[in-house]
Amino acid sequence: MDQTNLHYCRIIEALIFASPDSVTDKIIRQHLPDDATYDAVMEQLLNRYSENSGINLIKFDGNWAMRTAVDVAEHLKTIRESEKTLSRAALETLAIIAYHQPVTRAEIEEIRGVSISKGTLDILLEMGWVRPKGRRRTPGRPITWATSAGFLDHFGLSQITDLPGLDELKKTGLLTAGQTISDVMRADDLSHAVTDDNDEDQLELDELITEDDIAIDMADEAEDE
Amino acid sequence: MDQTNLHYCRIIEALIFASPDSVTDKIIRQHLPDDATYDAVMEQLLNRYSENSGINLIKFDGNWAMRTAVDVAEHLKTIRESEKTLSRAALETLAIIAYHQPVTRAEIEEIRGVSISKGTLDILLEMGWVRPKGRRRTPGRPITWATSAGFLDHFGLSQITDLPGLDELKKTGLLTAGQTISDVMRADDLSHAVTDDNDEDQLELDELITEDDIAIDMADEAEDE
Amino acid sequence: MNDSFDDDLTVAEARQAGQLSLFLVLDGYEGPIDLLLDLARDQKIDLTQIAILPLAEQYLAYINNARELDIEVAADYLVMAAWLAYLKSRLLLPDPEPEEQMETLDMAEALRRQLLQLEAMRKAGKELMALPRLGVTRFKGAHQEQFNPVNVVSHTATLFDLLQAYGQIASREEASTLTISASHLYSVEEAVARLGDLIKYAKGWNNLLSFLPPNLKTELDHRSAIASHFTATLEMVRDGQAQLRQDNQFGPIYLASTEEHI
Repeated sequence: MDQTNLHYCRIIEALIFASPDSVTDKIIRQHLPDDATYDAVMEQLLNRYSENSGINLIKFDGNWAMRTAVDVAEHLKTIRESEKTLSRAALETLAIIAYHQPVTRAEIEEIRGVSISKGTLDILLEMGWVRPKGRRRTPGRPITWATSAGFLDHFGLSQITDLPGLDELKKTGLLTAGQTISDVMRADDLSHAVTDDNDEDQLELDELITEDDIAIDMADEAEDE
Repeated sequence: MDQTNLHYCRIIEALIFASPDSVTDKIIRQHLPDDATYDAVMEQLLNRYSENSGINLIKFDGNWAMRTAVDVAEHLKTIRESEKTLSRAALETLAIIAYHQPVTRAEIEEIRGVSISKGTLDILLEMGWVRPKGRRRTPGRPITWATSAGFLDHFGLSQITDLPGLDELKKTGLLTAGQTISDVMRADDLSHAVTDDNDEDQLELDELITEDDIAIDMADEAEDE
Repeated sequence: MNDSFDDDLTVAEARQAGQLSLFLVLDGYEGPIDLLLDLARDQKIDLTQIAILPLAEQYLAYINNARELDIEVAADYLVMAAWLAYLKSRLLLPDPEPEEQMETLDMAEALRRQLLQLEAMRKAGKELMALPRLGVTRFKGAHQEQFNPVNVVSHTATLFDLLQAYGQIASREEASTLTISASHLYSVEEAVARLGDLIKYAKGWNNLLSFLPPNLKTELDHRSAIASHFTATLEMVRDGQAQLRQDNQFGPIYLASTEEHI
């Protein structure tokens, strides 16, 4: 590598090193004279901080950062931060946003079958993992949510398509909108059954659970075993 | 270098990199099998982070640390910007401009309930997040303020209408006060303000607002102090 | 149905066998789908092959049990129960019309899909947390270089900061709109100024009411205007600007200027 590129390499190396929070492509380019130098320098640095180093240079969503290699993690236990545990609701919401993005609040609630409690999205926003991303062009123009660069950084992904099991999930069709229970519930005759004949249904409920029912349940269970 | 030493090199490299304080010799030796490995590994690392790198491995008082190379730091300091979190006042002013644009300084003060301290708009202008946008056709013909393309860029929005409305803020838990009819009314106002291309009462910017005018608007702030 | 003792015994047996988790508290569930998913897991088979009928029955049993134990059951659990009761009745229908049969299949399919979808997301969440996470298995460089302070200060704010700031402003504003609710009343000073102008153009005696301003929207506005204008006339009489006359008790009050104008 010639002296000029070495000079720029050292600058960019130091820049990324001294900025724990990742450096954007834009800022890096501001330190370099042209695109050719950028290409040469970044290739050189990627090479330097590869599997031969305990530090990896990673790129995610137009951001560069140095992060320790995963395989040396057990030697760094003393550095481990006390982990914030995410509530189940928050984790599910995060997963839905990650895999279904961009996704509206109503869609998240549809999948979870329960409304998002106040503060769940708040927590994810505060962690810097999700961000609002444009509005859906449907009545009411609801805001859609997506993951942020901070999400990629935290989970060690270089792009959203690297999400575990994403391809498999796509194949099953579970990530595309389909008929849900509430869709079916909205069907006219059914909503009639649910709302108007509510009392009858409650009565029916009371009658429904008999020993026979339990017996049937047990029989089914037994068969499954 | 043989594979075993490479393995230990990577561990110590990551350890020094990620440790909040400098790492003592003692701790480093705890991760290594014997003194010979210690000697080999530290020599290897000193070599790696030498004058060919933008990062130097330095030892002082039996402590090891990584620091930006001095000559590179010299270079970086001219371009490196010290980052400061936006002050509460600036943040609120920015938020009001974003949600109520185009908005005059007097209106911002009315909403915040306090006068804008000197330099608040100045900072926002300097950050390239707000811009003057024509004059209001009211007595005094005050300058109105709006957000700029830089604002959208920084906050990752594709258009200003991507900002969540009051209803949506409420659902994320960011808006906490009691919910009254006045919310609904204000939410209407808001969507009105944001969606309307409110250029009717704005005259063309270029011919109307000069640098002097902006200076005057800023100077007013000085008087408020 | 047998007596309750036998009932309890059956349930207890079932519970002991680990086959029915009837005594789980509803609070532990994140909604009806979550409960269904938990019950479905008890079937210990691939969710794609889940048997809908026993699942529906288990759910109904669970909810019914909760109701018998006087556990408050949230509305969405009951809506789901009603829906599953309906689905169950359809599944048990001996010879449904072809059209109804299709609808039943749709319902069962939607339920299956919903369970699969939530299960998939739950699994995805677990997989996410198992990724090499920052601060857990991957670490940032801890050293932040202390460069000599430069005059160029860049300010940063996250979208969260911005939204939070606006949320607080909006909350604050709401609070203030709630406290400052005083309505605008017609002040005596305003009335004096108004009458002082008007009376110069009034000839002879005029009913005080005719001097009231237009656009009094509410009854309160109207009464406050009468009160302030009457007080104003008293001030004007004291200052010798006007004379007042009332012919009988509760009768109209007349006002005339002391000076004659042309």
